[in-house]
Amino acid sequence: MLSVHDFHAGYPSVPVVSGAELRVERGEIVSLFGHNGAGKSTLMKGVFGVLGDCRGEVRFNDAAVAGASTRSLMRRGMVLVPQERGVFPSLTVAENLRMGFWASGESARAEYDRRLARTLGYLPILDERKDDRAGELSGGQQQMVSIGRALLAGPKLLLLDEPSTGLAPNLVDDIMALVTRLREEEGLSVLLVEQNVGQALAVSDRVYLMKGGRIIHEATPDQLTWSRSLWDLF
Amino acid sequence: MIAYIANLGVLLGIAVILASSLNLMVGYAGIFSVAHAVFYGVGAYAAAKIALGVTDSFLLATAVAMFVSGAVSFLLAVPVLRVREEYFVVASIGFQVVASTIFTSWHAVTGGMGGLAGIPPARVLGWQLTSPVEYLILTAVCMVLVLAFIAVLVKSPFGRALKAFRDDEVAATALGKDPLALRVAATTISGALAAVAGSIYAFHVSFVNPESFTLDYSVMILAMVIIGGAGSLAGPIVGAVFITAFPALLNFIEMPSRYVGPVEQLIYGASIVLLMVFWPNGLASIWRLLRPRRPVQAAGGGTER
Amino acid sequence: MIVLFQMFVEGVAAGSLYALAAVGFALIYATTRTFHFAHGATMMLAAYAFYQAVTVWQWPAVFAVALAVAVAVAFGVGVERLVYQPMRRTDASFLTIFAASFGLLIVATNVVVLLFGNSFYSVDSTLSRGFLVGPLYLSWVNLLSVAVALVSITALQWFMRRTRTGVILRAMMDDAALVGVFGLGDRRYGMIAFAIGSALVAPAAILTSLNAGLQPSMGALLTLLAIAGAIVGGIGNLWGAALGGLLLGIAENVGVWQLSSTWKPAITFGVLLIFLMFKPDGLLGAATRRS
Amino acid sequence: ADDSGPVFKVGALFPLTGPNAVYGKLFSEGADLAVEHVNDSDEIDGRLDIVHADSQALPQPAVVGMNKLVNVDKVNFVLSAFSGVSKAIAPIGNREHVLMVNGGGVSPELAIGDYFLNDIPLSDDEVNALLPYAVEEMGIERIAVIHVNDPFGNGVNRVIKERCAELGCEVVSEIGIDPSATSFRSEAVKLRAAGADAIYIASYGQQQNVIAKQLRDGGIRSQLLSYSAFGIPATQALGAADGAVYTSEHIDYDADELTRDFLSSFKDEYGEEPNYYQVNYYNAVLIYADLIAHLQSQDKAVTGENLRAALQEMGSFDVVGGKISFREDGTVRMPIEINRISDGESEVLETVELTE
Amino acid sequence: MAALDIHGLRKAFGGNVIIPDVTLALEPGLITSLVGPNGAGKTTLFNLITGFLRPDAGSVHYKGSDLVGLSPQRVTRLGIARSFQDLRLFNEMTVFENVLVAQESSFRLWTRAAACRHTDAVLERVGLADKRDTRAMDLSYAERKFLNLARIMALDIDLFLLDEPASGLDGPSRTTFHTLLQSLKDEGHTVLLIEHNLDIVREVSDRIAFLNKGEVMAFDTPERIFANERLTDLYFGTAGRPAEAASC
Ligand SMILES: Nc1ncnc2c1ncn2[C@@H]1O[C@H](COP(=O)(O)OP(=O)(O)OP(=O)(O)O)[C@@H](O)[C@H]1O
Ligand SMILES: Nc1ncnc2c1ncn2[C@@H]1O[C@H](COP(=O)(O)OP(=O)(O)OP(=O)(O)O)[C@@H](O)[C@H]1O
Ligand SMILES: CC(C)C[C@H](N)C(=O)O
Ligand SMILES: [Mg+2]
Ligand SMILES: [Mg+2]
Repeated sequence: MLSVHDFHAGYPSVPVVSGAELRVERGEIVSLFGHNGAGKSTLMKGVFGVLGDCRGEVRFNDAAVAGASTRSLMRRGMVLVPQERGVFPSLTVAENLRMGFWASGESARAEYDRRLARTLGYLPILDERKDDRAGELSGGQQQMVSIGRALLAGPKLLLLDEPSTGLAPNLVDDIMALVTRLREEEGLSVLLVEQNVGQALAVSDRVYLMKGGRIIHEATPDQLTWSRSLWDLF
Repeated sequence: MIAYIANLGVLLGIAVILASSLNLMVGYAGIFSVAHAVFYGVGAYAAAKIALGVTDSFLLATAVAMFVSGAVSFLLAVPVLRVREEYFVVASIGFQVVASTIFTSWHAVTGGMGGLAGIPPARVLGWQLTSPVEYLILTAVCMVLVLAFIAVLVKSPFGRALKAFRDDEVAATALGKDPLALRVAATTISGALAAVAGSIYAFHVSFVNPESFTLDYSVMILAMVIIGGAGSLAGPIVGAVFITAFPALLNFIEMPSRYVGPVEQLIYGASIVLLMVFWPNGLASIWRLLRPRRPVQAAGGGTER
Repeated sequence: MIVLFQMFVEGVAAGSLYALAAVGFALIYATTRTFHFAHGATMMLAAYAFYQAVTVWQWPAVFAVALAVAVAVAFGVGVERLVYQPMRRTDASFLTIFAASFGLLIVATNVVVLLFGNSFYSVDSTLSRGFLVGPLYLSWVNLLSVAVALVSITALQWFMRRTRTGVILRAMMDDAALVGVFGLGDRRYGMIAFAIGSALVAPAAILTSLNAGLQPSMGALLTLLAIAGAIVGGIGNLWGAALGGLLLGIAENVGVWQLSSTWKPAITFGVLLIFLMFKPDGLLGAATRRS
Repeated sequence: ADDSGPVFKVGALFPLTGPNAVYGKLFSEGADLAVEHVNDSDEIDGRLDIVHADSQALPQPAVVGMNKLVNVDKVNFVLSAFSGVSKAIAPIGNREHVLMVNGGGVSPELAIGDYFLNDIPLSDDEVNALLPYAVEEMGIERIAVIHVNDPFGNGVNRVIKERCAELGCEVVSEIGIDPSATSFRSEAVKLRAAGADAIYIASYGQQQNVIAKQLRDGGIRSQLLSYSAFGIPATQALGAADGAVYTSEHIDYDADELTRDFLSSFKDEYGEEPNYYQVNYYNAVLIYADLIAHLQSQDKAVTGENLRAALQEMGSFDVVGGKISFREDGTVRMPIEINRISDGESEVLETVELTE
Repeated sequence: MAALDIHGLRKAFGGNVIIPDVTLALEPGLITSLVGPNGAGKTTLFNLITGFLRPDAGSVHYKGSDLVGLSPQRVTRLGIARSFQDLRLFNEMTVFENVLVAQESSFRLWTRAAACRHTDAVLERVGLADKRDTRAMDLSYAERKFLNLARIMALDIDLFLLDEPASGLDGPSRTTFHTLLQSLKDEGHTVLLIEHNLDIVREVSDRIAFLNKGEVMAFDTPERIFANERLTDLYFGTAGRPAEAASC
């Protein structure tokens, strides 16, 4: 689904990620762990084509997409839920969701209705408040909008950057459940960044550890839970 | 030629004082004012009134001018209290327009469009100034004093508090800083300093009327600050020199007189645009390029850990 | 009393044009964060294009109007593409963009001075002649001002609510960077905003040249009124901007009812100042987000 | 005549750019022609040279220009124009002893004297000639004044009010406008409501044309009145100004040899009839030449002080239109013409000789 | 006497009553956590206490005076400081300046040496001494969070209101944070903390106030709160059950 090889990313004159190697198979949930500032967000944004200075190989769905624009990536089914939760405060919740749909390049009304119904099914709070301005929602509710909007883009691969930040614990549970359900029902692949290591481990198939801008280790959740030495790396 | 250069020098000094005092608001307090010409004007009128009616002592007239102009800028600070940034830009435009109208319409005090004419030459500590060169020296001394004062101010706790407000008003408030008091102080000081320029102008040109204190000129002063680089000491100086001296340089291009004005303005406008596109941090950043750099801080310690 | 009412009518007519300019400014500012001080220059260029077409080349009015709109759009889109976009890519600050915009205003004005000279031109037309309707003097220029403003602003309202481009533009008003994360807000949208915003001053350009004639400095005041209108309305609120523009027009004309005309600008901007003090976020602006 | 002799610089503070550049052009034509004629003659030892500074018809640039003329070019004679300009530079000239002659501005406040002279009658005279005519011959009782808010406009407005009070006509509305205003919507409404028989436009240049046009567009049919500024081609040709009545100085183009020579050489040079502005500045330069000649004949240096002394000694000068002499306050007395614009041309309705 | 006494506080936004009635008394010298679902009104409550919002009704008593109607800066000067969910650092200023500006009086022309010493001490304490001259915007995420704390610690403050100060922090940083909080408490300060991360809440809290739909549903010790099944269903989810708590 996604494979990243010898990938470098950063900000103008600030190299952050260097030589990253990473892979996500179809229907797989892969977690990326690392300390604050390890470069997790930078890696995700780099892959997603939001940053300018990136080098390396990125394959998505067997096509080389390094340097491809965000626009074309979204159309191919790669969707990012950024860390800084971002909604458009003066647009209604429904309009926020529609933005996601458009980003996928679809325009068929039927497809929109289908995705909307499905998303609102997962996130019923949004249905209740769909005509409210998103800016009036609380922090956590806005995070829901952000995730819902990504779902409307019809993702095949979802890049989730710390979705649990600022969410009440039960909502974090819900999100994790949602992720697993999407994987099962639609074969969705997920690349997940979380500080909430415990909860993330519970849903992941594989795990990468990141440090100082490099991916330093790859493991299964079981290995990680039992291996003291890996934890010490942190 | 000497006279010509001395005249230009005086105008330059005036521009430097205006731009530097405005920079206190724009660059340090984050108040984008397009009304600086008002304080310049109030200072000029006040000095002119004193010179015409009371005494030709430059020091006394300037002191009064600073006081009056400081008081007027204190008035401007009332809207400052309530609005920020873009809103303040417009509030200050409003203030400027209203002030311009008062300059033209309050005949009894300002002489209307006709202005106040026949201001006597300045006397400084008993010394009567006559030649342009003497005015140039006076201007230079005033300019250095104003700049030194500003330099001390921005490095002081007061300047630091202003910068905090500029960066994040809400956080500064939450730290117990009083936004009103700080901004009013910055605005008042800035207005009073502009009056120094006004006073020099009134004595030097011996005439004041509303045309020198228009919105256009306010925008021009703001442009000096931005083009030079807001928030640094050198910025406004460089900007003022550029904006004042540039048209004078263009004077040396030979062309039919009908085209001189527009072509000069055209080149001038175009160079502002180009500068902003290719040199957005202001002309003064050239200083920073020349100065030996401090060791570069690794931006973000995350990668090393 | 009828005088007051007549002045009100003039105010509504003038205000309609200010409303168009204010909406254009607000749209450009809110979507691209460009404090487009040269907005009035767009109007001036369109006016001169119209004059050239109608008076010098003797084109039929329809084509002249089309040319005016085309020139306005071309200038707006041109400066966005060539000046503002490169600046935004380097994260230029509010002030830097303001200065560049100021430079553009100077350039545009002086190009016109070089081409047309500094003198005043008027466009002869019967549209500016007044006629009596009951006790009121009306003119086609006045009626057209109101009608064009109503139609354009309603159309824009519809466009922003109902079309995809419109919603994306509104999203840009909230957070242009985030729109970029969706791969939606590419360069085109900034240009669309400039195109629409600039086209909106074309009616002001044409109707003002019929009514008050042309001179190179004609755009400067309109810029101020547009900015003021947009701010009175509340930043990011297009309908507020329209209302703001209208109010300024009315204040300007009704304000001199008992006062000398020389106080006109002071009245307009004095109202603005007082207004800002009591309603610092504008007419329809959202309450300041504080924490 | 004599290229080797001294050069006397005539400073000229005219609007070369801006909305009033049309006047600057007229003034320069008059002054240039005079310089040419003086240099072609043997009247003075040396020659004249004009140094221009752009006043834009505004006081502030004018003061900058005046300072330059005085400090850099070291002139001792300056041609001034426009009331605001003249009022602003007069104190400088008086202080620095520079003789100044104004041939365009007509504000009553220009009766300054000392080194400041006018060879154009001021608007007290124009108004004094016009109002009795308007009241008696045109049956005008209610007058509205729309005037620029500058030394000229405010001065004229004051004179009209004073004079009207004496004559028994009524000033029903006085509207001050900004010198840069171009839209007169609400002013038209007010003027219409005032119900005046006549509207006196005290503006100049492009603005007076715009006012006339917008008043007519606004449905105002009242008689338009104005003063010498209406004598520029653009206003004469303006449809909206048709029928307007305005005053100007009267020049007798058949007065003497000098005048007739001027008329023919002017037509040769510019291909059209001269206008009083051109005459005034032509005359101003002639006066300067006469003063220089007078000083040279007495072997005195040509300084500002000496020029002024010579002025008082000589008393009167032969210029285009006859003899001219200045009163103590620096003003002149001339007959005033009352003109009407019809079909793009001016016709003289009456010539008024004012008495002291 | 309570360190802070909130009584009958009420706030509505355009007809929506967000906080119908909050009454809460903080015990001096303790760390109280304010937890509750998203949108419960926690941040709003902070805004009401510190003068950023004006309550529709109710009172907030602190050291005998009512805070309602005071401006934010007045509240701070009385001895209550808050941090923000979204940090709000002075980005263009250095770490040192960020802290220095907080404690010195704005209207002087010279910086006192004592203020500098105090600033350095605070930086030492939060572990930012080596970043003293770095601009705030160049700091890493965790460093920014600590600078945010340092800034209000430099003030002469009794009561700290912290809005999600530890969200997004990794394990080691969290430990540092915990130590800091503990030391504040040891010095006798009172802390009100908004936090969603239950590990942190469990580790540091002396009391927990549970806010739901703008009402305090429970105010008790952590043990008793975590044992309350109703709250667990409403809020804590799986993480609330001790048996399944993650072990990091
Ligand atoms: N816009 C930026 N410009 C320059 N440097 C940046 C920028 N954003 C982040 N950095 C730096 O890049 C490094 C990696 O940041 P990144 O956000 O990728 O870390 P992260 O692993 O996602 O951490 P966290 O857990 O805090 O989200 C940090 O050192 C940070 O300071
Ligand atoms: N300015 C406002 N206008 C309208 N509603 C608002 C406003 N501010 C907050 N609200 C509403 O008040 C409720 C409480 O918001 P608040 O930010 O206090 O929640 P919170 O408890 O801090 O939640 P979170 O943990 O998600 O940050 C939310 O439902 C929100 O929609
Ligand atoms: C030349 C004239 C138009 C000058 C004008 N009348 C004035 O006095 O200012
Ligand atoms: Mg991150
Ligand atoms: Mg919150």
